[in-house]
Amino acid sequence: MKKHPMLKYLKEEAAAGPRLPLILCPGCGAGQVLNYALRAVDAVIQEDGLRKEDFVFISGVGCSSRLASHYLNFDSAWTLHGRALAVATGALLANPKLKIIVFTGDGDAAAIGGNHLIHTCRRNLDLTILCVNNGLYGMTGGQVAPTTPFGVRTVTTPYGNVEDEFDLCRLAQTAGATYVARWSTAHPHQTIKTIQKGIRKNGTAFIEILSQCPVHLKKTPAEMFRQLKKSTVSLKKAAAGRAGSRIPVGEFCDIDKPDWITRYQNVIDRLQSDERTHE
Amino acid sequence: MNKLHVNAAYCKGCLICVEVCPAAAIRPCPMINSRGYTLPEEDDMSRCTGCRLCETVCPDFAVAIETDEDGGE
Amino acid sequence: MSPDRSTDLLKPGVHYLQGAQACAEGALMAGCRVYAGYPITPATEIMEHAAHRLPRVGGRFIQMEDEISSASVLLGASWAGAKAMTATSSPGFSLMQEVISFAIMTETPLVIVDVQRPGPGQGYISTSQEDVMQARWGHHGEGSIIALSPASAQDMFDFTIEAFNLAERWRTPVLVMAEETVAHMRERVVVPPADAIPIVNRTTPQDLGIPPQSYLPYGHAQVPPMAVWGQGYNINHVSLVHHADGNVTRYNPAVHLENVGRIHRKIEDNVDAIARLETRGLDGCRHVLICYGSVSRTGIEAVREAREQRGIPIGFIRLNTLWPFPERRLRDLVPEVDAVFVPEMNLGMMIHPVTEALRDRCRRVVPIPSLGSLHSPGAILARIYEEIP
Amino acid sequence: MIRHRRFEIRIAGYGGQGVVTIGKILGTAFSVYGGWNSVNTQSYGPESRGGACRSELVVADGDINYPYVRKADVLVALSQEALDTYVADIRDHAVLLIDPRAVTRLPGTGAFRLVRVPTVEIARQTGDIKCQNTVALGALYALIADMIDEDALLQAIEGNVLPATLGLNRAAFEQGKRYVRSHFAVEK
Repeated sequence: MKKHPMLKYLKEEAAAGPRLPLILCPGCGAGQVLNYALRAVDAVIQEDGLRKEDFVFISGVGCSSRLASHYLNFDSAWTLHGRALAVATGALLANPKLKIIVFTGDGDAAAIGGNHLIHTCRRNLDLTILCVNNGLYGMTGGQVAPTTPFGVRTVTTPYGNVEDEFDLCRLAQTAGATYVARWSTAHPHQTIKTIQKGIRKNGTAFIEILSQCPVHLKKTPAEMFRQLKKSTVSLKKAAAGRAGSRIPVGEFCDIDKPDWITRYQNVIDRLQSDERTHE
Repeated sequence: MNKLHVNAAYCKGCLICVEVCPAAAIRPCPMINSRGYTLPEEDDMSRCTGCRLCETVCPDFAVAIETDEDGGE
Repeated sequence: MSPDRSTDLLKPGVHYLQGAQACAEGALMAGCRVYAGYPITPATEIMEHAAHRLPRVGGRFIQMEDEISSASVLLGASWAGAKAMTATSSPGFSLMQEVISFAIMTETPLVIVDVQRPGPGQGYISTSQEDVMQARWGHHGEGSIIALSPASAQDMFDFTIEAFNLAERWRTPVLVMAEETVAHMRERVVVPPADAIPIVNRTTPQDLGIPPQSYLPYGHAQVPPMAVWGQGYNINHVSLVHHADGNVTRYNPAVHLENVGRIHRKIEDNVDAIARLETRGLDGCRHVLICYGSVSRTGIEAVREAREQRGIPIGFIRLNTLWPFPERRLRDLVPEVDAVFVPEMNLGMMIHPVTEALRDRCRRVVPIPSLGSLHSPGAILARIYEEIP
Repeated sequence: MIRHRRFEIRIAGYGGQGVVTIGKILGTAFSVYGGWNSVNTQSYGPESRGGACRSELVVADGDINYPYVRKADVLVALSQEALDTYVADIRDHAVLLIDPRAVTRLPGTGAFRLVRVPTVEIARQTGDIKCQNTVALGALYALIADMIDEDALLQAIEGNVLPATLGLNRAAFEQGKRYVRSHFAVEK
């Protein structure tokens, strides 16, 4: 039987037994994001002459963070709730050659890890952040998240959400990320291309992927997939005032500026040249 | 003719593959399997263009399209 | 002379350093090349010195947005192959407990220095030993910890090196439970030639000839060899209860017991190899004073004066290592005595394991508490004289 | 002066007078170049910013256990507040080194040897009032010269001041030392 092409990057079997299928619920968008991310990595490996061992996947806690729990046949870590970006910062400082991809969710990145998200973007650390936004806390049972729209009922907003949601892309852009884009699981090709671009970007790439939680939103995966497509609109159309209630998708920014490691290396080089002058 | 492979151990029957197929080459299987899932199955594979969108969107790495090129390998 | 202007590691010889500087220099000497921290009095001097020195030895320093992220940085840095450290003070140490727990479970070598200040709450910014129980019991879940207790600027240098060595040897987080007293005092620090300083590096699967396909990230030995990211071992660090291969799919209590039991035992079974203590005048003593950290400086003075002034047969023990607690060793050292005095800069914390260890060896255990300041020798002496008229 | 087993120096003033630097220099001189042990500590609290400031040095020819000053053998007071705060904690016959411009009220009783040095004035004449602390250091050195070589102090100064200010600090040290040597009998 022919196997799915991306299974070459996953640990199907290991000493203690099978690891697949993914723990995620049927039709969960996080699995699709893993599929897209692996395709992007596959393309970068083939096109840029990188090795598989140059890549590291790091996640926090939540549905999307399970992607780096133990399935990947890559160096990886499934870390603390909200702290994936701080852990990734450490790995980058220790070995800037690593291509680090962070799987995070809206709760992980915007609530408990919100401060780390802001500062990671501000520092322009060379990380690729894939934020799977399903608008709620899935793993703990569908509670309200910072990305849940106003008025939506969840188990912890039984009378409707009284708060407004975060626009994570605008947040990342304002905080200083050099590459910011939003797509949805219903935009497979755009998402894959965008992740490739993010990996190649020398600086913080924040990529938000709107995703579906068929379980807590009580719709079939196919319905949700269709709905995601309908509820999004290109940034260009949105800019022309034609978005309505639709969510803009596309590239929010793609700028060039030195990343943290480059600037710090400049300091190291300056100190060494000062020292040589003194000798 | 292209062939649809479904890994029954991994597939959770979300049917997003059926949803995205631009050629309507695959369909939900009328039977529910032993794990309670409705898996995709071939409908009219003569319509399959080998675009592999079903593979690309699969959240569970469960479906694969075999084309003549694969057979030739 | 000033380490601030050297471009390399601290040169062998005599230096005059603040404990905080000695700590940062010890870290560099041990091979620390990533430092992450967040400012907090009275630990900030360690961070400032690290900021100054890391780029000069080819390392990287980062000031993070809080203590949680500072400690989290160490995890990623360690997995990517660096030795990494942070320093904080008590309120920040509280914030780091989740990371410590995580590091224990993922068996990640890293070093956290806690320059203790008194609490609770903001308390004050003076000296303290109020976190010694938090060091052992502050993290959620099981798993032992290694915690050292320096008493001088020289110790701040030596113990920080030792902390890195222990972290690498036992693949575990190690705590240096410093105090404001030792972090801020300036003293002579003698630096031996680099080749006379033992440096331990973690055992890798390559060291043991284990190829990637048969590597078990949590297997092979009581202290598993640790692969470094980027070398093809596809190592996945995971803190959910896991099998030796890192698989987390099939939880069962037996696997849990095996997993966490080993992590606990690798420290506790090796307490004699890990823990150190210093003794004076235990032969024929009728009483003993047990202390640690800067209190041991005052304690030895009080013991000397009690012996000289009144001929009281009192011995002295300093716990250089707080955890794992050397219970068996303590029982071997202490004969049948009358009183055991335990001066501490808290209301009585290490007195508990001391009492448990010596419950049938002595008639009474006497706490000598102090909050926010180092006991004067006179204060300890007065308590001894009160108890032994 | 007798070679004490333990000798305690306390320097007090307000923030910005370089009190902490004198402590560092003295400690370095004693421990690195002088063959003694020493522990240098400083007052530590939010109030030390701009407010009261204190630096202490315990010197001994053996181990120093308790690191803080209990009864000072020398108190250098560069402000009235410093004198008022610490004069009670000096040993009998201790040396009290003060700047008479800053310290005008002295305790009526007590067995101490008073050494008045106009540190600010000497510093101004030397070139910069910022080197008041090294003037005081030179004066202090003249009083404890039997414990330590001048060279040890000069080396310690070199390691603890900015290279650009080294000449000025050396001159200030010299002026402070000379002042005490030429006025010592008068002050006594």
